[in-house]
Amino acid sequence: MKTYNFAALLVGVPLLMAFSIPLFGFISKQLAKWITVLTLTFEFLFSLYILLWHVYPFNVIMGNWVPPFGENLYIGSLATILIVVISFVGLMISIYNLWSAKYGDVVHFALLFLMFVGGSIGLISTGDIFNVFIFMEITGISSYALAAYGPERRALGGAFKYLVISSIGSTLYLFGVLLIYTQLGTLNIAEIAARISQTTPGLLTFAGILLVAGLAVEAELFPFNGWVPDTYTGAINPVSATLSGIGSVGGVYVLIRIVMTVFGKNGNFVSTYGNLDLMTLIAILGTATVVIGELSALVQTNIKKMLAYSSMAQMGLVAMAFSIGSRLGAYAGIFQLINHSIAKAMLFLILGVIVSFGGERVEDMKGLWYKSPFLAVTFTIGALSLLGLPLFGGFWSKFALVDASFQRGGWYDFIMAIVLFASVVEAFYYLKVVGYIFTSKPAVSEKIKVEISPAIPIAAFAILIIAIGIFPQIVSGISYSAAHELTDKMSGYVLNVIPTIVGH
Amino acid sequence: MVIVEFLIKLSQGFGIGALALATGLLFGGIARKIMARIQRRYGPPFTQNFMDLFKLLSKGSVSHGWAFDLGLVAGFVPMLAALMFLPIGPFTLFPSDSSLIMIVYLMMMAYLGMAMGVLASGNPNSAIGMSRALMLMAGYEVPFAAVIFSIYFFSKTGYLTQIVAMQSGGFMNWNIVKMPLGFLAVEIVLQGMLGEKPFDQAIAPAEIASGPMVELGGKYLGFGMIQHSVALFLETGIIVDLFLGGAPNFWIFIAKQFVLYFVVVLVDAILPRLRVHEATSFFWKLPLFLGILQAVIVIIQGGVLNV
Amino acid sequence: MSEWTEIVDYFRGRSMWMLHYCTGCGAIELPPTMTSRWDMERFGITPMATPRQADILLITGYLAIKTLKRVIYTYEQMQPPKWVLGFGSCTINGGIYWDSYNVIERLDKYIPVDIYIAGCMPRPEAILDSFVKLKEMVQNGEAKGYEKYVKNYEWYKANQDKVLKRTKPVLERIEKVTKIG
Amino acid sequence: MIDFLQNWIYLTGAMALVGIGLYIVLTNTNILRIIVGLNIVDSGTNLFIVTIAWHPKSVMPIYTATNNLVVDGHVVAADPLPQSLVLTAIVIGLGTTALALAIAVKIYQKYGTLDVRKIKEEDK
Amino acid sequence: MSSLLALLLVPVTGSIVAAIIQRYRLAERLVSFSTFVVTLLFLIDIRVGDAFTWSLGFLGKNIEMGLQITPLSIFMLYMTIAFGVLLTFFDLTERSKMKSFLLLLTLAASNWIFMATDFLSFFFAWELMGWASILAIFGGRRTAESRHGALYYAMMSIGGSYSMLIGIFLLSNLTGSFSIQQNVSYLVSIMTVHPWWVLGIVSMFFVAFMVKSGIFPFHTWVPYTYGESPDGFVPYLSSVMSKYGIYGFLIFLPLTLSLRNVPGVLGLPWPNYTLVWFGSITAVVGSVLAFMQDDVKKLFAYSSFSNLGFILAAIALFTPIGLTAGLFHAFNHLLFNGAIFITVVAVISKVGITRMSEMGGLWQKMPLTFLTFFVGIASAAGIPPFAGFGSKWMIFQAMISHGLIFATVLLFFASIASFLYLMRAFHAIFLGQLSHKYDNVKEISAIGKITEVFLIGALIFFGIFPGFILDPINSIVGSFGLKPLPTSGYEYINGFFSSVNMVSIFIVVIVAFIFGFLLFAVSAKHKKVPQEDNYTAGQIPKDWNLTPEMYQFSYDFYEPMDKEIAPFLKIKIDGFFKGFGDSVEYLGSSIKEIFTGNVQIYTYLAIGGLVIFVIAGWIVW
Repeated sequence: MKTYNFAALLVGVPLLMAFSIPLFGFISKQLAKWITVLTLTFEFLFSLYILLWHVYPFNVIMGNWVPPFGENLYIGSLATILIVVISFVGLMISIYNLWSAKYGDVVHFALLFLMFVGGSIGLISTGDIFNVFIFMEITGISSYALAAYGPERRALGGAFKYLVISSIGSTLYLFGVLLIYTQLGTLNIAEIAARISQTTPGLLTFAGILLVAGLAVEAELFPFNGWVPDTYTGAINPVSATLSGIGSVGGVYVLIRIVMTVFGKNGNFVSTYGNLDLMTLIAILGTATVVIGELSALVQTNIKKMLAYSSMAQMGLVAMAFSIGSRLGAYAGIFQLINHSIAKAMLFLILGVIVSFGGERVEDMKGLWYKSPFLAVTFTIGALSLLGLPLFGGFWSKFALVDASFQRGGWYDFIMAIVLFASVVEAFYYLKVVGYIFTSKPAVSEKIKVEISPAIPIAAFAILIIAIGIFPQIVSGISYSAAHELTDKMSGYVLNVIPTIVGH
Repeated sequence: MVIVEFLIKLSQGFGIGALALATGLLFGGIARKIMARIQRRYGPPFTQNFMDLFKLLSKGSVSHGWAFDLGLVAGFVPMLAALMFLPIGPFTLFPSDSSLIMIVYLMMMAYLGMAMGVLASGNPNSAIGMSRALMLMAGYEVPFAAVIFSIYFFSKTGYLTQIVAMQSGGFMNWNIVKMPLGFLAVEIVLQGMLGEKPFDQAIAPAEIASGPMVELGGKYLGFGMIQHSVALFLETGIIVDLFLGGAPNFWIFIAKQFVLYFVVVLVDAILPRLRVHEATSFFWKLPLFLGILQAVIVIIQGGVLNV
Repeated sequence: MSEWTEIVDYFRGRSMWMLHYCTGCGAIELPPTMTSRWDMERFGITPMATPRQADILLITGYLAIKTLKRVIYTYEQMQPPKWVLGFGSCTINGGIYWDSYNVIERLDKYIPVDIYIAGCMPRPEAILDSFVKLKEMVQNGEAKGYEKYVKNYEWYKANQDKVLKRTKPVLERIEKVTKIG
Repeated sequence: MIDFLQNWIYLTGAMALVGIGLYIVLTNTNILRIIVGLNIVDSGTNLFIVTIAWHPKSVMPIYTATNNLVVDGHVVAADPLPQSLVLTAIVIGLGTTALALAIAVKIYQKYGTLDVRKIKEEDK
Repeated sequence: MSSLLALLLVPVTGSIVAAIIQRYRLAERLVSFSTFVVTLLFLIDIRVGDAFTWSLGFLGKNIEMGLQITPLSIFMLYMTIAFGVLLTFFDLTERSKMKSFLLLLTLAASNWIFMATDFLSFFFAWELMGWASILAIFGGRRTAESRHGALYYAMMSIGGSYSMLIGIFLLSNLTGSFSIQQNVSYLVSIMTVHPWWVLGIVSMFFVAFMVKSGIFPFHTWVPYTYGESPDGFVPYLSSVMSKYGIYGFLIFLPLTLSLRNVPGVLGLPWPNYTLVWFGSITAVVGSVLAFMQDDVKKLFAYSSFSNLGFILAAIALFTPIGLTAGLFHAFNHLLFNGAIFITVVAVISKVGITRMSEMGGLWQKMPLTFLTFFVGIASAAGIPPFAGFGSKWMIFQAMISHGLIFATVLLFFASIASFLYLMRAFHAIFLGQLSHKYDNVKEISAIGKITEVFLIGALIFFGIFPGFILDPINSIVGSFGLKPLPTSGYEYINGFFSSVNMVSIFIVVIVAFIFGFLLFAVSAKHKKVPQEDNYTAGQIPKDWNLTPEMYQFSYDFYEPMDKEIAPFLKIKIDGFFKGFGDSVEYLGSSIKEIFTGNVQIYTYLAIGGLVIFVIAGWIVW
C-alpha cells in the first residue's frame, strides 16, 4: 500500500478556494474568476503530475486511520485519468467563464463552480461508500444552483426538476448503502468489495437494485434521466458543458465503481453477486438509453436540446460498454467517457458563443461557416468525434466498443446491432447540423467575433480531439490499465487499499 | 508484300461494298415493284432506286455545319465497315474477326453517326423521329440479343464463319431447323430493324415530315439511302448466316436474303403503323418470349460449357 | 463534260420527287394520280414530305398573298435543280378569284414556273402529261426555271415585295393610321 | 451485525414515511408541497438510519463496568456509526431543502405560479 | 518501402497545405495538382510485392498493420492517381467549388484502402474516405437539396460501414487477427464446414461494398449525391470512388473458388449466381431510370452505377474471362466516364445550369468538348474501335460461356438502353438548336482542351491497343490463382468464343471513312445554312416569333416509353429507404413525448423503473 497524503490537496484546495471566494469577491469580481482559473490550473497540473510521473496508485490516509477503519482516498489509474480529464475540462470551462460569466452573481457562480469541480474530484477519489453520498450531494447542491443560473426563467424549472429527481435518487442510494451496511458493518469500498459474498443474496440484490436506481439518475440512464433535457436546455451553456463534461463523468464513475468493484464477481466477464446480475441490468438500461436518446434527439429543433439528448445517449453507450464486463469493454467505456466529456463540453461551449449572437434553434446554425469558420470547423470536429469517425478521438473508442461486444458475443451481438443502428440515427442529426453549417447562407450576415477567452478552450478541446484521434496512445495506455482496475477487483483495487485483506 | 495484300483487301472490300450496295438498291427496287403490284399498280422500274441514288448524289443540298456532315458520313461508313466482316456466301474478307457482337456494335455506330447528323440539323421533327427510332431499337434489340446469345451458346463459337461452317451439310443442319423459335423471333425483329410497317414510326412522313430525314436533301439523303440499302444487305445477310446455313455461292446467298426480305415486304404491304410504345412493347412480348423460350431449350439441350 | 451533263439530266428526269403545295380544291386530283388508277410512281415520281428532299414544287390552286409568302419560302428552301408546276387556272390568271383583292393573278411573276397545267380542274391525265413533258424538258436540259430565278432575282424580289407589303401585320397599320389621325 | 429487523415498528414507520413522501411528490402539483414531500422522504431515510443501529436488547456502545458489550460471544452494543451518518444526512437534507425553497421563490417571482403543470405550460 | 508510406503522407501533407491556403483558389488547385503528380511519381517507383509493416499497441494487443502491393492494388492505384492527375489538371482553370483538401484526404484514404493488409487500417481508411467525401459533397450547391444528397449518402455509407465493422469483428474474433490474408484463408478453410457462416460474415462486408459502388438495392443515394455534389468532385466520385466497392468484392471473391460443391446454377455456385443477378439488375435499373432524367449530373449518376452493375456481374463469375472483363471494364469505365463527366463539368461551368432541356446546340460553340463527349458516349455505348467495346464484348462472352442467357439479355438491354440515354444527353446538350442565351459561350480554356485531347487520345489508344491494359489484368488474374487468358499481341482481345484484332477493325473503319469522305467530296456541292433556315412547313420563323428554344425538342425525349417502363418505376427502393427514415423519425417524435417537461412524470418514470427492477429482483430471488 502506497500512501501519498499530499494528494488530499486535490480535494481540499478547490473546496477551500470555493468557500474563500466570497472574500476575494469583496475585492473584485474579476479576481473571483481568476481564482477559479488558478485553482483549476493547480488541480490540472497536479493531476498531470500524478499521471505523468506515475505516482498512482496510492492512498490518502487521514490521521493514520488505516482503511478499512478510517476514511481514505484511493487514487488508482482510473481515478487519475478521470481527475485529469475533469480538471482539464473544468479549467477550460473556467477560462471560458472569464468571458461568459456576466449574469447576476459572478462571485457565487465561481464559488459553486469550484465546489462542483472539487466535489466531483472528491467523488472520484474517495474510498468510502458513504462519502460518495456526501460528495454526490455536494456536487448535487452546487449543480442545482448552477443550473438555476442565467437570465432565462426556464433554468429555474430545469434546476428544480433536477433537484427533485436527484434527491429521490440519492435517497435510494442511501438506502442501498445502509442495506449493505446492515450486512457487513463497514462503509469502506475495499472491504465491502472483499466481503460482499458474505451477505444474504436476497438483501444484496435489493440493495444492488436500489444503488443502481439511485446512481442511474446521475449517470443519466433511462428511466431515471427525465431531468436531463430540461436541465441542460435551461442552464446557461457553460453550465451545460459542466454538467455534461464533469457531472456525468462522476455519475458514471460511481455507478461503475459500485457495480463492478463492489458487487463484481471476477470471471472471464465480470458479473455481480446477488440474484440479479446488475451488469445485465445496466446493459439493458444503457441500450434503452442509447435508443431513446438518439431517437428523441433526431426530431429536436432546438440544438441545445438535441445535444442534451445526445449526451444522454452517449452516457447510455458508456454504460453499455462497461456492462460488457471484459477488460476491453471497460477500456472502451473509459475511452468513450473521456471522448464524450471533451467533445460534448466543447460543443456546449461553441453553442454558448453562437447563442450569444443568435438563437439556439437548429436553423440558427445555418451558414455558420460564413459567420465564423473557426466555430464551424471546431463544431464539425466535435460532431465527427462523437460519431466515431477516424482521425478523431471517438473512432478508437467506438471501435473498441464494437470489438468488445463481439468478443463477448451472445446477446451482445444484438445489443450492438441496435446500438449501431442508433449510431446511424445519431450520424443523421449531427451531419444535418454540419450540413446546415456549411451549405446554407446565413439569415443574417453578421460575423461572429470569437474573443480570445472562449477561443482558447474551444481550440484546446479541438486539438485534443484530433491528437487523440491520431495518437490514441495518449489515453489508451492509462485507460487500459484503468480497465484492469475495474475487471480484476482484488488485485486492481482491494489489495491496493487493504493489502492484508483476504478475498472471499 | 504487306502493301500488295492491303491493296488486294482494299479492292475486295470495294467489291463487297459495291455488291452489297447494288443488291440492297435492287432489293429496294424490287420491293417497290412488289408493293405496287399488291396495290394493283404498275409500279416503278426495279432499277428506280439506282436512279434515285444517282440523282440524289448529283443534287444540291444544304448543310447545317460540320457536325451535320460528319454525322451523315459516319452514318453509312460503319455499315460498310461492318460488311467487311460478314461471310457472304463462301467469302469473308476478315474471317478471323467476324465476331457477331462486334458487327452488331459497328452497326450501332452507324446509328450513332446518323443520329448525330440529323440531330445537328436542329429540326425538332428529326429529334422526334430519332427518339422513336431509338425507342424501337430498345424494343427489337432485346429479343435479337436473346437469339444471338442462344446461338453463341449453341454453337460454342462467336465467329460467324464458324457458325456457318457448323451448318454445312444439308438442310437438316441449318439452325432454322434446330432453332425454329429463334428464327421466328429474328424474322419479326428484322421487320423492326428495317423500319418497315408496322414499325415505321420513325419516318412517318405525314406525321413528322419523314422524321430524321426532314432536313436531308441531295447527297445527304443519298447517304441515308446507302445506309439503308447496306443495312438491308447486312441484316438479312447476318440472318442467312445464322439460320440458313450461309451459301455455297454469292447468288444463292442473295436468293436466301431475298426470301427473308420478301416476307418483310409482304408484311409491310398489309399492316398499318403501330403506335410508338405499342411497337416497343410488342417486341418485349411475343418475340422476346420466343427468344427466351429458344434460349431455355438451348440451355437444356446444351448443358453447361466446361469452363 | 456535256455527256456527263446529259447522263445526269437523264437520271434527273427519271427520278423526280414532288412536293405538292395544296392550297385550293386542286388537291383532290392528286390521290387518284398517285394511286392505282393512274400511278405516277411508274415515272419515278414520288410524293415527298419536305422541300429539302423534293425536286418539283406542285402548286395546286389559288394563292392568297399570305400563302404566297409561304410558297416563296418553301421554294427557296428547295435545292437546285428544282422545278415548279402551276396547276389549274388560278395559278395562271387568278381563275375565279381574278378580281379578289387578296389573291395573286399570275404565279410566274413571283417564282419561275416551268410548266402550267391549264383547266379548272385539270384531270389526272393532264397532270401526268405535264410530268412527262417536264421529264422531256429536263432530259433535254430545257427546264432551267431555277437558274432564271437566280439571274432575275431583283425583278422577282420587287414583284414579291409589291404584294407582300400588303401583308404587314394589321395592328401595325392601325397604329400608323392613328398616329396620322 | 445487528438484527435490526426486530425493530419492525420503526422500520414500518420509516417505510411509511418514504411512501407518504413519494405519494405527496407524485400527487401534488404545488412546488412547496413537493418540497414538503421530499422532506418527508428524507425523514423516513433518517429514521431508517437510526433504526438500523440498534435492537431492543442492545446496550449503549460505551464500555463501563456494568455495561456488557459482549454477551454469549455476540456483540450487543448499539452501533454508534449511524448516529453520525444521520447527522450528515440531516444536514444535507436541510441544505437541499433550503436550496429548493430558494428556487421555489425564484420560480414564483418569474412565473407567478407554483403549479408545476402551469410552469410546464408557460415554458412552451 | 518508404515510397509506400509516401503514398499516404504526401496526400496528407498536401491536404494540410491546401486546407491552410484554401482562400487562394489558384494556389490551392496548384497544390492539389502537384500533390497528385508527386504521388504519381512515387507510385512509379513501386513494384508488386513491396511491403511495409508496423505494429500498433491498441486494445491490449499488438496489432500488425501493414501496407502491401499486390497486382490488383497497383492497378487500382495507377487508375485512381492517374485519373486524379488528369482531373486536378483540368480543375486548374475551372471554377469548381470543390475543396481540394478533402479531395486529397480522399486520395490518401484510397491509397491506404488499396494497400492495406489488415482490416483495421482498411476500415480506418474506408471511414476516412467516407467522411471526407461526405464533407466534400456538402460543399456542392449549398442548397437544401445538396444537404439532402450528402445526408442520404452519409446515411447509406455509415450504415454500410457499420455493417462492415460487424463483419470485421465477427471475423477477427474467430481468427484472433486482423490480417486480411489470414482471415480470408481462414474463411476458405471453414468454407466446406460452415458455408452459411461464411456467407453471413461475407455478406456483412458486401453490404458496405454494394453501398459504395451503388449496387442495387443500395443504389438510391447515387443520383441525389451526384446531382448535388460539387461539379469538380463528381468525376472523381463516379470514376474512382465507385471502384472501391469493386476492390472490396475482389478481396472476398477468391472464396468462391472453393465453393464448387455448393449447390449452384449452371455450374456457378449460387452466391456467385446471386451476385451476377445483383449486377445485372443494377445495370438495368440504372439504365431505365436514366431514361427519364433531365438533370445531366443525375443522368450520368445512373449511368455510372449501371456500368458498375456490368463490372460486378462480370467479376462475380470469377472465371478468368469474367475477371478480365470486369477489370477491363472498370478501367474503360474510368476513362469514358471521366471523359463524359469532365465535358459535362466543362459545359455546366460555361452554361451554369444542369437541366439538359435548357441546353442545346452547344456543338457550335464548344467543338472540342463536343467531340470529346461524342467519343466518350461512343465508348460508353461500346462502339468499336473505342475503348469500352472490348470490355463489354468480353463481359457478354463471359456471361454466355456460363449459359447465363437471361442475365446476358438483361445486360444487353441495359447496354441498348444506355445507348438511348446517351443519345438523349448528346442531343439535349450539344445538338439541336442553340439558344441565344448561349451566344457568348466560349470553348473551355487551353488547359481544358489539353485534357480533352488527352482523353480522346486515350479512348482511341486503349481501344485499339487493349493489350496495354490486358497485360496487367492478366497478372492480376494470375495472382488470384486463375489461368490468365492467352495473349497474342497488344492489338488482340481474346474472348471465350472469338478474338478480335482491334487494329484491323480500326483500319477497316478508317479506310471506310476515307472512302466516305471521298464520296462526300465528289458528290454535288452543299450550301451552308444557319440554324434558323430549317424546315418549318412553310411557316416563316420571324413572323412566327420562333425562338431556338421553342424549336428544340429535348424535354421528355422518351415520353412514349413512360407507359412501358412505368412498372419498373413503380418499384421504389428509394421509397423504402425514405419510408424507413420517416418511420424512424415518427418513432423518435413519439419517444420524445416521454420527456414532457413535467417533474412528476419524471418521478413516476423513476419510481416505475425502480418498481420494475424490484419485481424483477423478486422474481429471480
